[in-house]
Amino acid sequence: MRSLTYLEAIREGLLQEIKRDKKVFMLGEDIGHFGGPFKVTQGFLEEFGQKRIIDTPICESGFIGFAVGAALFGLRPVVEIQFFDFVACGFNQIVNYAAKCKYRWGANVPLVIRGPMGAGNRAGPFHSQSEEIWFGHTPGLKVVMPATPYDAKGLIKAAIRDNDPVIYFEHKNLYRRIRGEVPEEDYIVPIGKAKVVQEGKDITIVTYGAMLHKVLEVIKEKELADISCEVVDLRTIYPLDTETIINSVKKTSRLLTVHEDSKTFGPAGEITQRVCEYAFDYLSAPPVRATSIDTPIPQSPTLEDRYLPSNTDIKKAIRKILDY
Amino acid sequence: MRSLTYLEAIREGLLQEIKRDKKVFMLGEDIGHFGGPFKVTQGFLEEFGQKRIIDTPICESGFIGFAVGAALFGLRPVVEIQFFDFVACGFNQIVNYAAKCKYRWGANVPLVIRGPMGAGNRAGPFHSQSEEIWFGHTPGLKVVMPATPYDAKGLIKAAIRDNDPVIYFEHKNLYRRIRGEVPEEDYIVPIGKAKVVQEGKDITIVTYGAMLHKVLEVIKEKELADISCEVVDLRTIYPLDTETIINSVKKTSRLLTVHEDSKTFGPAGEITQRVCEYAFDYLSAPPVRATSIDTPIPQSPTLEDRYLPSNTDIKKAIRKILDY
Amino acid sequence: MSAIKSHSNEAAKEAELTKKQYHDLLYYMWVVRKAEDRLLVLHRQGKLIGTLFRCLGQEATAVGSAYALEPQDVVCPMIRDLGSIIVKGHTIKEMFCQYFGRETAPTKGRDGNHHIGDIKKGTISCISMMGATIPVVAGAAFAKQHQGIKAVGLAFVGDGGTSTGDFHEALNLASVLKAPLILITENNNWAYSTPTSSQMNIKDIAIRAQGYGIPGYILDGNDVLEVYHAVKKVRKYAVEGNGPVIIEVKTMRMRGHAEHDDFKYVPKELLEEWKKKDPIDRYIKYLKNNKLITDSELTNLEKKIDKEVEEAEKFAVNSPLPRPELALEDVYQDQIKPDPQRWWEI
Amino acid sequence: MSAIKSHSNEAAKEAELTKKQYHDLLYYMWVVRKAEDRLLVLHRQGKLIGTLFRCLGQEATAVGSAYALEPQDVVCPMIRDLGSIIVKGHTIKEMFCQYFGRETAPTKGRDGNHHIGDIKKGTISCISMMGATIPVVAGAAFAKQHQGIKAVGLAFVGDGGTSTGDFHEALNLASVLKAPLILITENNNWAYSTPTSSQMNIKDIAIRAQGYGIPGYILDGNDVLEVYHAVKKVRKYAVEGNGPVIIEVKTMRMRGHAEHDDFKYVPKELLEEWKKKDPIDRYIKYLKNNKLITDSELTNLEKKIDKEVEEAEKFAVNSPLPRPELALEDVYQDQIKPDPQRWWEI
Ligand SMILES: Cc1ncc(C[n+]2csc(CCOP(=O)(O)OP(=O)(O)O)c2C)c(N)n1
Ligand SMILES: Cc1ncc(C[n+]2csc(CCOP(=O)(O)OP(=O)(O)O)c2C)c(N)n1
Ligand SMILES: [Mg+2]
Ligand SMILES: [Mg+2]
Repeated sequence: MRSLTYLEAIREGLLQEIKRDKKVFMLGEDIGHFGGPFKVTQGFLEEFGQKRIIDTPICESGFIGFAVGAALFGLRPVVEIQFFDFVACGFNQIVNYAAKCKYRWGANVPLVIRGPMGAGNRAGPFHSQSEEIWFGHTPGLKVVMPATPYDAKGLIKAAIRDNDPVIYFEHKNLYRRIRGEVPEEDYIVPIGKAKVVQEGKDITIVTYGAMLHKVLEVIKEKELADISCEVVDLRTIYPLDTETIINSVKKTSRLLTVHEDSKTFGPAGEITQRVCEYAFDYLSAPPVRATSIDTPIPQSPTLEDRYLPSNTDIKKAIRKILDY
Repeated sequence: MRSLTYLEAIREGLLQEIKRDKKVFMLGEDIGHFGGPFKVTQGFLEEFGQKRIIDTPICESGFIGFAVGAALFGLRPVVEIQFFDFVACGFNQIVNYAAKCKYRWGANVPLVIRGPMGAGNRAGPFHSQSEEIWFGHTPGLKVVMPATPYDAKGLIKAAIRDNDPVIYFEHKNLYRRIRGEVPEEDYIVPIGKAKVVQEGKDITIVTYGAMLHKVLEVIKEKELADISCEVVDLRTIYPLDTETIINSVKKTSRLLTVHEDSKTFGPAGEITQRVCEYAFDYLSAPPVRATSIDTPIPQSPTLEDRYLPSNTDIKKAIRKILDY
Repeated sequence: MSAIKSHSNEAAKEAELTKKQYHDLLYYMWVVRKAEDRLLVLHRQGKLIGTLFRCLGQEATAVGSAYALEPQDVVCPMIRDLGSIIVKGHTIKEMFCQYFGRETAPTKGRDGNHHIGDIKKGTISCISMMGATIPVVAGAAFAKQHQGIKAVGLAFVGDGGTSTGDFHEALNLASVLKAPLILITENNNWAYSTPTSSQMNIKDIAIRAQGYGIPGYILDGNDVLEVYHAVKKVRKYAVEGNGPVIIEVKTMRMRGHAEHDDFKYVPKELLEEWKKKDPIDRYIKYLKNNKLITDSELTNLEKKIDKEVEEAEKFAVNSPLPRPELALEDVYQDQIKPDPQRWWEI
Repeated sequence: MSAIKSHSNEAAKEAELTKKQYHDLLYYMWVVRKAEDRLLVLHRQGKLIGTLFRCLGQEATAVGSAYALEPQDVVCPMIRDLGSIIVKGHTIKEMFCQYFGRETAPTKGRDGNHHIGDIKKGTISCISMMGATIPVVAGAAFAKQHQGIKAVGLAFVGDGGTSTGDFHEALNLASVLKAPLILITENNNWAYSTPTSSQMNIKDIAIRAQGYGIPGYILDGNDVLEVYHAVKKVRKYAVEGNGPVIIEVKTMRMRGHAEHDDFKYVPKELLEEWKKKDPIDRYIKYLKNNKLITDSELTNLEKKIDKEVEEAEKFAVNSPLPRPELALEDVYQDQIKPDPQRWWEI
């Protein structure tokens, strides 16, 4: 099968959806002629015209609100946040307007908010953040974060067809680094379904986004050759696929959550909590986590590397759980 | 000793600090002559004048940013958010400006952002929210939420004297409902210290804010007379007082977290995660939670009551843990 | 067309209305007034859920503007604009159910007061955050046009709400994208307890139109015909792809911010002065003077309204409070497998 | 004083500067230019951390405005305003350390490029979010005045940044509170790839001053003396409690948004036209014509700058990368008991 980069897969998903449904349109800063800083939308304006690919002024709150209005009245907007860090400037529109329409007055908001997030590119505190908790903890939103080209395409298509507001996180560090097989045809990856990426029997490692690749790399290291790891890629942050996680932990009896987001009140707590609620008696070691540290995201390589969970960190965690 | 309401205790703390330190000033909407919708600042303008008590236009981002600037250059601003729900409109200034100054360029931001939060008043989706996760998960901020008049006064004073940005949540449902002994003298309650409000040996119940009172009420019910509950009031959400929680769980071997915030990715996960990390071997039942549900906050009584964790919910949880 | 224009009373004579139209305008203003008068009593009796927001003295703006629209147009009210959505087909009955927090209310008791909307009626629910609905309405109007429907969006904002970032972002964005937005800024002298002079350093909000390269108008917000005709006119402008328009209405909030607010901070004389400009009294006088309504028509109209209000109350009172399980439903359109909420029920 | 005034070149002759002052202005513009020229080479060699932001062609605005301030004043640069903080006492050496991500950099490698500030110098670090620093600078200036210090705050914003809610909220708030804010809006024709015509529907940003009841000026942003004298003048106005001022400078971004951007979307002719208005070339010509600098003074100045740049690079290159443990420090001023970060280390 064809192999595409993560970025190409997102592009293809977007392109197919814009072609398929004339209600779909995109808006954001510099997405037109310029194609966005990462060139995700390059050529879109030329192909679909100014009515479908709209460059906006710098006003996250304004254009997110604008997209909500358009979603309420028959369109399916896909908003690009140039870097997801800037979404903080449009926060109210998402958490108070988009998220609550359906519940309050029955109006559904088929809106996708997408853009690059994540660290690893030496891009500093304002171009690297993980924001899944802000949105994952806001009822009314769905939150997805693909780790592979296949899922990236399938999830952007699912997000656009979904009738609720979906936050679609693209990990910028994967854009050109990760390649994988992607069918040309139309397919979706359902929102709310995690995936067992690798089967194993000794420990369940729950992760997602860029960390999936780090985990897959680490568990191949010689030092861990004696350990059989099962790796679960969440793919969707909310709604969380409890079933897949629990089934895996019931099998392995051990849980490590690895995430790039910072530690305290980060995603791991919820995974651990659910495992305690549904599978406590299966646990033979404490469910633990390897995460980034509780600081803003520093830019310089030595610092950013210390910020992120390292290969060694993950290895030590696995080993300590197994030795428990 | 004198007994004050929760609201009076906050007032007294504010008053004493404004008098004590002429760098302290307040700003927000309608805090002057009007004294705010709950009258927390009534009479302040008359006593301290327009230079210290400043009414602003409706611009949360603007006046929070303004306060950050003032904090950087020698003042100690106390910002009132009329209802904490509206802080979403000034979110970026808090999470990206205030929270990151110290780390990035060494400038400390002695800023307090305070106001009413929380449900129970039939005030609907936009005047009832719990937002501690957004801020507790943002490194660089401190987050406190007093449950008693004593702590309310001690923590507002600690927050104002603190040299970092502090989010100070006042539970509006406690303002006039809860009374307690409050010394007139100057004292502080240190940020970062939880409190064992009631000692017990069978189960640790970790909670904070309005839920503390619900928990204290529930455990007095006859049906639970046979159970000895230890109740921990977090008081500070970040930094979390792991030690107090862990010591308690080591004693009781059981954990229930009760919070008003919604469930998924809510505060309970972090408590459970830490208990797993530090005291897994002491647990004789799964660490679980009783929380609000994953929805916006409905207004009508029957719905809001269903939204919040009920007395019955808490009782059932305690019983099931004990029967485990 | 980008200078500020003071729209004079001449406009009222621009086009004659039919008698039914004249009467409609009165009906809408009056039904809102009378419904709220009754709700005030109920509020004092402690029977309502949440506080009560009144339009008292400002009914002409919401009613006159919405009445100038076409069915395909979109409206989102702010605090004082209940009249606008009543014109668009919402009912007093719905409002009573909202204030009584009943399952029969448009929000099923999940939200309160005038926080309602209905896509089919072309109404958008506001949220409490000031300014937030302006970009939403711009986007809604844009969507209509995008689908080939000649429609505009009518949004409202208070003098206080004009200080928000969303006001600015929405107007600039709508201007650049030529979204057909009509924004009525209601300068009613107060934002909660804050006088307009502490809200902004300008006398006329409409001057801000110049900063967006769009037309700005100033109107007497208590004159329903002036508002009607002005909106009729700017609607034509906006719908033809010329982009947004700001209309500032001068009016006065005649009670507190909401009914828990005793508005002691408002000078008595100001209230007395504006009482004389009451939009309903004035309009009835106008109709009578111009022989557009007879005494018996007036009596009949009042009776009809009283009956409607009475029935609305009865319906709401007799409606059930929401079943608790409704708290858990409708968070999403595409149902997702709901989590068991309680561990002890697993 | 609230109409828009086009500040003419006459101003430049208002007050004579000392020779040292004339030379200072050149020095600051030139050292920024030459430092960035060198950084560009290093960036192409892949030696820098993060992308490179240039002020090319816009040096006059930042330098002229900051040079007009007093030591107690506060400044916060945006993307093109490195010159302003160099005037306030930051150094090229610091900038090289920032771009090399070294521990010796003002942010210790935690942040990059011109994201630096120093309370003692009266400089505020900007953040990436456009517009966000405007209220912060207003508050900083307010704090100074509150403490009895006669100071102003100088903030910058791009044409793109004027579309943000913070621009509006800050100006309105500063106007109401009479905060001594000088806001320079740099209309350099582009916001990343977006031309000003797609950013706003007006020609002159300064017209927005009217919406806040404050003075607005339009200047030639490439004329360092014009900027200097104008800021000197409005500083007097602001510091005396009259509130904020907007200055719009017309200028041109002469490269891409940052160095990863090939700015193909910018018409060649526009670049050529503006090349002729290069602020440094123009100013040198002016100094020479007016016999304010000799050839040898010029050569010496250039040598001095070249040496400074060379030494800055050397210092940065020889500085260590940050020790990893620095990632964990300084999140708070009042140290809180740090959590052990890793469970496996407990
Ligand atoms: C973003 C935001 N901040 C604060 C509030 C609290 N608040 C509710 S109404 C109000 C005053 C509104 O005044 P105005 O916009 O003039 O409308 P009016 O009530 O006069 O019609 C305030 C401050 C809010 N609703 N939203
Ligand atoms: C709130 C926000 N949204 C988006 C961006 C991404 N961004 C960075 S610079 C830029 C363009 C800035 O243009 P302008 O304000 O004109 O400044 P200039 O680069 O021309 O000096 C954009 C869109 C940002 N930094 N902040
Ligand atoms: Mg008002
Ligand atoms: Mg620009």
